[in-house]
Amino acid sequence: ELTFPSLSYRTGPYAANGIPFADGYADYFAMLNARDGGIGGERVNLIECETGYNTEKGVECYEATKGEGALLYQPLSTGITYQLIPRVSADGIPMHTLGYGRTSASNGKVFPWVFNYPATYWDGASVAIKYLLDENGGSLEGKKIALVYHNSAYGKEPIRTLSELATEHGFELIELPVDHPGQEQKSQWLQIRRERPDNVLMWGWGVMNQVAVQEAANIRYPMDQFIGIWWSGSENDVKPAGDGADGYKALNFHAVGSDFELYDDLEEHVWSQGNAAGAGDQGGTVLYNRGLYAAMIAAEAARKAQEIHGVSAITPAQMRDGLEQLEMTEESMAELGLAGFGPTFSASCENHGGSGKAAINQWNAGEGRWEVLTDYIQSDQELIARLVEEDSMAYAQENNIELACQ
Amino acid sequence: MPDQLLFAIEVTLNGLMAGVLYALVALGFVLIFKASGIFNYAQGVMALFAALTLVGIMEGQVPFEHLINATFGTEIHGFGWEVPALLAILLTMVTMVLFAWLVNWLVLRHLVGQEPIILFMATIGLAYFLEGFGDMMWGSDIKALDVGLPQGINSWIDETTLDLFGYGFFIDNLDIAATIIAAILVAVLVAFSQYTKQGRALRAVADDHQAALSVGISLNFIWVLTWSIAGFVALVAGIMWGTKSGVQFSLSLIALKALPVLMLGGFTSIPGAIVGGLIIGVGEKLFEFLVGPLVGGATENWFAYVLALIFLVFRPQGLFGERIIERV
Amino acid sequence: MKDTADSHVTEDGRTIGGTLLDLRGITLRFGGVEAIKNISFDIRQGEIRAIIGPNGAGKSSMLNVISGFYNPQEGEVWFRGEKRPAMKPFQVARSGVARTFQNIALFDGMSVLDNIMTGRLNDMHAGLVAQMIWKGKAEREEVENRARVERIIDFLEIQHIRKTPVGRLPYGLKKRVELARALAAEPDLLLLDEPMAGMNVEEKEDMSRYILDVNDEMGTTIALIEHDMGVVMDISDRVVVMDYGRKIGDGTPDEVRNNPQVIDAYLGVAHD
Amino acid sequence: MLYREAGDFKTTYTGDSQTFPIRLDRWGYYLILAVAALLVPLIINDYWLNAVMLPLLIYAIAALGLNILTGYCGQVSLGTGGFMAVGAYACYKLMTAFPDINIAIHIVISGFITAAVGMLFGLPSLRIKGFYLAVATLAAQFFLVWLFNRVPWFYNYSASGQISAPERTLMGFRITGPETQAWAVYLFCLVFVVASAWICRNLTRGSMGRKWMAIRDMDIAAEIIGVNPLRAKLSAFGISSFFVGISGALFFAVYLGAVEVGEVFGINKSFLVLFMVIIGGLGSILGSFLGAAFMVLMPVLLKNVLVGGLGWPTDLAAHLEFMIVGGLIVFFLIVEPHGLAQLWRITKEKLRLWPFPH
Amino acid sequence: MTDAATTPADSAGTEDALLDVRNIEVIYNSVILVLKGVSLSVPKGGITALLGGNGAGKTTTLKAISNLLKSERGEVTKGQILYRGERVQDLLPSDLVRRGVIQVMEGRHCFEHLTIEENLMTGAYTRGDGRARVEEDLELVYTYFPRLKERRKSQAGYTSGGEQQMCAIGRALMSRPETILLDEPSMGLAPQLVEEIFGIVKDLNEREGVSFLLAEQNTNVALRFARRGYILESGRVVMDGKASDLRENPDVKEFYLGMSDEGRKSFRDTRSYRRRKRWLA
Ligand SMILES: Nc1ncnc2c1ncn2[C@@H]1O[C@H](COP(=O)(O)OP(=O)(O)OP(=O)(O)O)[C@@H](O)[C@H]1O
Ligand SMILES: Nc1ncnc2c1ncn2[C@@H]1O[C@H](COP(=O)(O)OP(=O)(O)OP(=O)(O)O)[C@@H](O)[C@H]1O
Ligand SMILES: [Mg+2]
Ligand SMILES: [Mg+2]
Repeated sequence: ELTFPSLSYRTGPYAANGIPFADGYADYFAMLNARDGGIGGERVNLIECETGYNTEKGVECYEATKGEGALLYQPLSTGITYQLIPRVSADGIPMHTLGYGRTSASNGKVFPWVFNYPATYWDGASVAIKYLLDENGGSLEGKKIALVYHNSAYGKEPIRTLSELATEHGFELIELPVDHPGQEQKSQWLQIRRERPDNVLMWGWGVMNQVAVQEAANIRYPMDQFIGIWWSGSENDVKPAGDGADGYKALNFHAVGSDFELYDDLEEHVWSQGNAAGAGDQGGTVLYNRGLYAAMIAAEAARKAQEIHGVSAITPAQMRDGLEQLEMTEESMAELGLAGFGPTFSASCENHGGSGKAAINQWNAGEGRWEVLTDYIQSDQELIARLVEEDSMAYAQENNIELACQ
Repeated sequence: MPDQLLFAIEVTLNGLMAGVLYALVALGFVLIFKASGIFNYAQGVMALFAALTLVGIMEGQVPFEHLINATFGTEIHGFGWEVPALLAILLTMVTMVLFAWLVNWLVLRHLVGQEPIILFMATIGLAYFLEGFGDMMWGSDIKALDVGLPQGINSWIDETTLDLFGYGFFIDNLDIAATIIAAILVAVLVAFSQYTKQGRALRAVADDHQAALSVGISLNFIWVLTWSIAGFVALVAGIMWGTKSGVQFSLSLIALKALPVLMLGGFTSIPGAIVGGLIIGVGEKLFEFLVGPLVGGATENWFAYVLALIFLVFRPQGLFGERIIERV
Repeated sequence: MKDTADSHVTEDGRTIGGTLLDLRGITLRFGGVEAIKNISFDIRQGEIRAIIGPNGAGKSSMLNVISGFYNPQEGEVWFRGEKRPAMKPFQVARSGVARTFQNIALFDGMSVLDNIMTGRLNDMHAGLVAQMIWKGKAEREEVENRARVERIIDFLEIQHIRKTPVGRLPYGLKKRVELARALAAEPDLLLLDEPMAGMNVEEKEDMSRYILDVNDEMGTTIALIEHDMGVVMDISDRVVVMDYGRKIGDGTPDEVRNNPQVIDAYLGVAHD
Repeated sequence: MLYREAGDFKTTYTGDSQTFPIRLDRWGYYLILAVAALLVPLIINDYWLNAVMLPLLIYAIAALGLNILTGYCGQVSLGTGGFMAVGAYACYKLMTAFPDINIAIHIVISGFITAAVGMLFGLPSLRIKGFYLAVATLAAQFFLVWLFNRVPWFYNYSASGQISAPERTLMGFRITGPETQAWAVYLFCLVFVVASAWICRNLTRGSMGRKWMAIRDMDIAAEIIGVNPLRAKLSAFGISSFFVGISGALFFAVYLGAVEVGEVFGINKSFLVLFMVIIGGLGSILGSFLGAAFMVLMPVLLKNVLVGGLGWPTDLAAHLEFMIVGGLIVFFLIVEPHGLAQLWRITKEKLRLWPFPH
Repeated sequence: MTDAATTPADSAGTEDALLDVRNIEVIYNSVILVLKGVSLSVPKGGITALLGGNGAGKTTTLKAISNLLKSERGEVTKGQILYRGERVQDLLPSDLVRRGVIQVMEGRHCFEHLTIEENLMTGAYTRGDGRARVEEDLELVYTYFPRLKERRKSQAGYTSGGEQQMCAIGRALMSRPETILLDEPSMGLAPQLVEEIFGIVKDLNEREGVSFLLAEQNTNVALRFARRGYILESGRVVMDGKASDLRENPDVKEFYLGMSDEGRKSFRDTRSYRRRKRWLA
């Protein structure tokens, strides 16, 4: 039996986002159990634990589940991630933070137990700028770019990268923090209206996204110049604004919609059996897909670990090896019925951050769905690597961490 | 006019409008505080609950859908009908009255004559309960709310000001609607509390439960009445904020925006809520505009409170609150 | 203190000294209401001074002025022969003035014992650290003061309710506890605002006894407001009469009782 | 007559004002202390430590602190979260600036720093009262959180603005950082809790406590009998913040290990601690513990029963948990408005009379 | 002390009793037993006095009748309270007021933040007989208490103790009650005013047939105006009878009227049985 805890939040201020992710995560494993009898013959035991996006409850969940042989944590909260980094390192249980958490944890030498592929926030920032460079004929010289961000550790993550990029490419970065929960953003958007930045980037979460999209629509900011990070790019974020949100863009590192073979399996083995997680109405939404994607990576890593170690009932340490040697290729994804679902990447002992690729999606309000606008764009690997090295080494020094991978 | 000044005016105007939205939430607090001396922590959750109910009814959701499906293995997904906004508002109102009645029957009735802090705590319990209950009843996903209120930039103002100053002002239609509704609401509520004997009874109850009982004021009646009105105000606030940001858990946090307003205007004054709202709205927007960039922004949350605090040091009962009687 | 030349001995053998408190031309206004209008009188060391007058005459306000709760717009307060500067109430209390209140002002959440102990706060000076660890001065002080308070409890015969929260007590006992609290401060000047309201004769007798004993045995000067003429006439040495903020009479009980103005405004009929 | 106090006479005033005047209480207390200090460390594991004991102990300190301010001195404060943050950040700065100094000392100093900040924010209490003050203290809450979030010096310029506790030992045992031993951490916190409770008890039974309670029950009368309101209130703010600061420091250094200020020390924390104090019983040391236990244990218990025991979906269970906790709060208030501690007191009174009804 | 049984209750009163309290027991906080079987009856159109020392349970009795105990966490655990022969224990206080029973609470419970006039007007809350009639009664109250008229625009919290007491009484009168439960009306009032208040009581009683139950410490006055009296001690009725009889009772004379055989004794001379000096030792 393979135990995967799911630290989900179906209540609290971010429940609307937590639910589809948790559903996707759970449904994928349920499907594996129903269709294949689990992974490599071992059934998957999914333990869901409600955190309510609350750090202390997250800790409680971690402590409650780690004794049950948990193989991998996916906390879906930057706050809880920070909590768990020292704990998982001490307990020797791997943690996967899919496109969130501590960016510099992608340095496997310092954080051997933490994985954050396929892309990090810094990748996101870099990809967004790259995309804008593309749009603007290769130069952002003299442009103004505003960053509207959640005034928390999460929201502040991209600032360092963006300011580096600003000096590099000669654009002006306007920082506009929004405090939790972010229901009132009048002054930020008035300022945007006045300064007329050429583009607005957003690192938001929860209600902040909806309000920002709405306010942007209200001031008639051109939506196609407004790009959100992947956590600001779900249906939840745009639907309340109705038609006003049409054209809004967001980053994403996986596919949207339900046009995949895997969905047939989900329908057949899970949904139609009445085993769908939650209310069962989230299939195909961005965050549901993200949950699926996270579960898929977990399952594939477990499979990899079984392969490497030749046992089916793997330990957390073996799971870690699987994660570290995981390789997502077009073929492997196609095999899973998820052709082209995510970027290709491979991990290594040093690199736990993946390829740093993300695509741009655009909201089509008329159709009520996200459309994929670009291929996966690769971030500026050189810059990111440098920043990661700096930050992670500082951490290593502060905490007397012996570097791995020597 | 110089650009900076025009923008400052625009910020001020928007601050005023934002203030009205805060005031709408604050009004609910004021009503209940006035009528019972209870600081109703649950007001924000009530707004959420009212908005959830409204959307639920409009979209024909089955209450406790998920619970029913989970326990009986059924597959219910809505009644499949849609209720027109006006009717839905009416039905929601009925729900809020029922809620008020239940609150009185199950909670307040048993706590007559207790200290304010105990009553405050009881409303916290209520908030907890309602938070879980609302989510369980209507689900915790985000729901778009559209009762037909206009939203977005008001083009007329934009164009007129553009002609006049060469700079178009941004005023949100929703804010204008909110202002009109708030004005009507305040006028009605002031008339009610000033010119009816119930209004006088409200204040009597807030002063001394026992004495109010002894002169024959029925606390049950007064409380059901005020909680119903507060429920209605919560519904209005819920509609406004829900239209803006979708209906979801975070809606309950708007209460935090109302507290400094309350403090500034005075806990017991209906006009105070409006004036306080305006001051807070303008103050925080202007501060963010003028000083925010120097200190790194995101000052709005704390500035409102600090502003209110400074006012209070000079007027401990808020601008319009009843004088705190200090005698021996 | 003034010289003792003008001290005298009363019939029952108490010594009345010089002026302890002198009020000169006190005027107190609340917005438009003039609660006290240019009143002067004095209280002498060791005497029992009554203040009487119809409701709303300004008696309680007068006590509030003495205890520093109100600052009069005009007039001076001379205490122990010195002009008293504007003071905060707690400073006045520390200068040796204690009082009781018309609308009982006990600390409802505390036991009777603790309430009375609050009267001794001004004589407890243990440092924070000592109090934290409950050693040394803190403990010593507590025991010492507790002993004094116990004597007052004995004296007022409230031993049986020592540990009762005061909120539960009937009105009359609350009054007694309040007196105990004021006595605990061992004041030079004790101000009593209607100490016998809401008591029956038996209880009033007790209360009068306590007041007389305090005055007699501790030499405490007492100023008291009371509506029961029997009590006032029996126990006070001198009486001030107020009406509508004005002083309409001042003198011994006998003088006051026969003052036609006083009869008119307050007594209704000549009191026996 | 299960519970007796008859025959338990005091012959000295010292005896009468001791912490547990009744023999039966005293024995019960020693028993609990013995279990907590001797038995629990032997059996405690990571789960019990991190999910139950640490939050319980640390919140109990915060609740003690807030109880001094709100329960004893009557000043309702909603700034607890902010003050805990001060404790946490002070501790972080001290730990990183003076790595060689004992962690226990850091924590105590954090308490003092918080006390100073608390007194500063307590100044308006001289004029502002009741719920106005409660809302006014939110200014402290929001301002402090903003400050720690905004000024990089506080988080040593780390990229994300998070602070994380470096590893520290006490007498050779690891107290902070990832690889700690459950029993050592537990005992470390227990010492703080017992010391805090003892100090609080001493303060509240002496003249300081009487001043606070006098201010609480009737501030004007208190002033007239000679209590300096400014000093009384400020001392309450200071001492209360001292304990709150200690709990914040422990919360950060020992319990969570890494903290993001807005999330961990947000307004919810302020409310949570206030709930503990009210539910437990205002003006009661025991109440602080009962309240903390209620608010920490109840959700864990409900979760285990509903999800673990009955197999409910986690979201329904979470919603139900909210409803039940809310319902219980209201229920307890109706049964006994003065909190669990008072409920316990009345139970004792009844036991004393038992089997007679009155 | 005289036992209740030895003074046979002249049961003539109970037949046309308006208010009948039968053997009630009251417990506070579900542990403190305060009333231990109190019975009394108030005849229609009569003035009945309830006497007793501190803590005897007078206030508790009145509150039990007007159903205000609940908010003090007290409850009537035994016995019955009948008004016009109907059980009224389970009614809400406001219903009782509608039936014409109103209580003036001990200790001047005015609404602090309301002005004196507003306070008086709340008294008319339950009335539905038109504004004009209410205004008339307001004027009447002002003629009873001219002092209130002077202060009618000031907040009750800022008026003197006696003014608040008048306000509380006036407020009760404003509801045009049929029965008034007066708890220590004379407390804190100037002697002249005490006479006046009892004058008003007598006047209302005689002219409008209002019945009174008054708890009083001022035994002297109370027994002068009342028709019947009950003496309560430690939660029990220890004596009852016609007011005139009670006035003659030697115990009542000694303990409640302060008369010794030689007539009224001075408060100065009561030291006889008091311990002294002990606390100075
Ligand atoms: N809320 C309460 N909780 C507990 N005990 C109470 C409460 N109220 C009154 N008591 C107790 O009930 C007894 C009777 O009190 P009550 O107030 O009825 O006396 P009373 O006759 O009105 O006295 P007084 O003349 O002083 O007003 C007292 O011993 C008092 O301690
Ligand atoms: N703080 C205040 N604000 C306004 N008016 C006040 C204030 N304090 C007292 N008054 C008024 O001043 C007058 C005198 O009040 P005070 O309390 O001194 O009367 P009193 O002589 O004690 O009467 P009583 O015998 O009724 O207690 C009253 O008319 C009262 O309404
Ligand atoms: Mg007075
Ligand atoms: Mg009484």
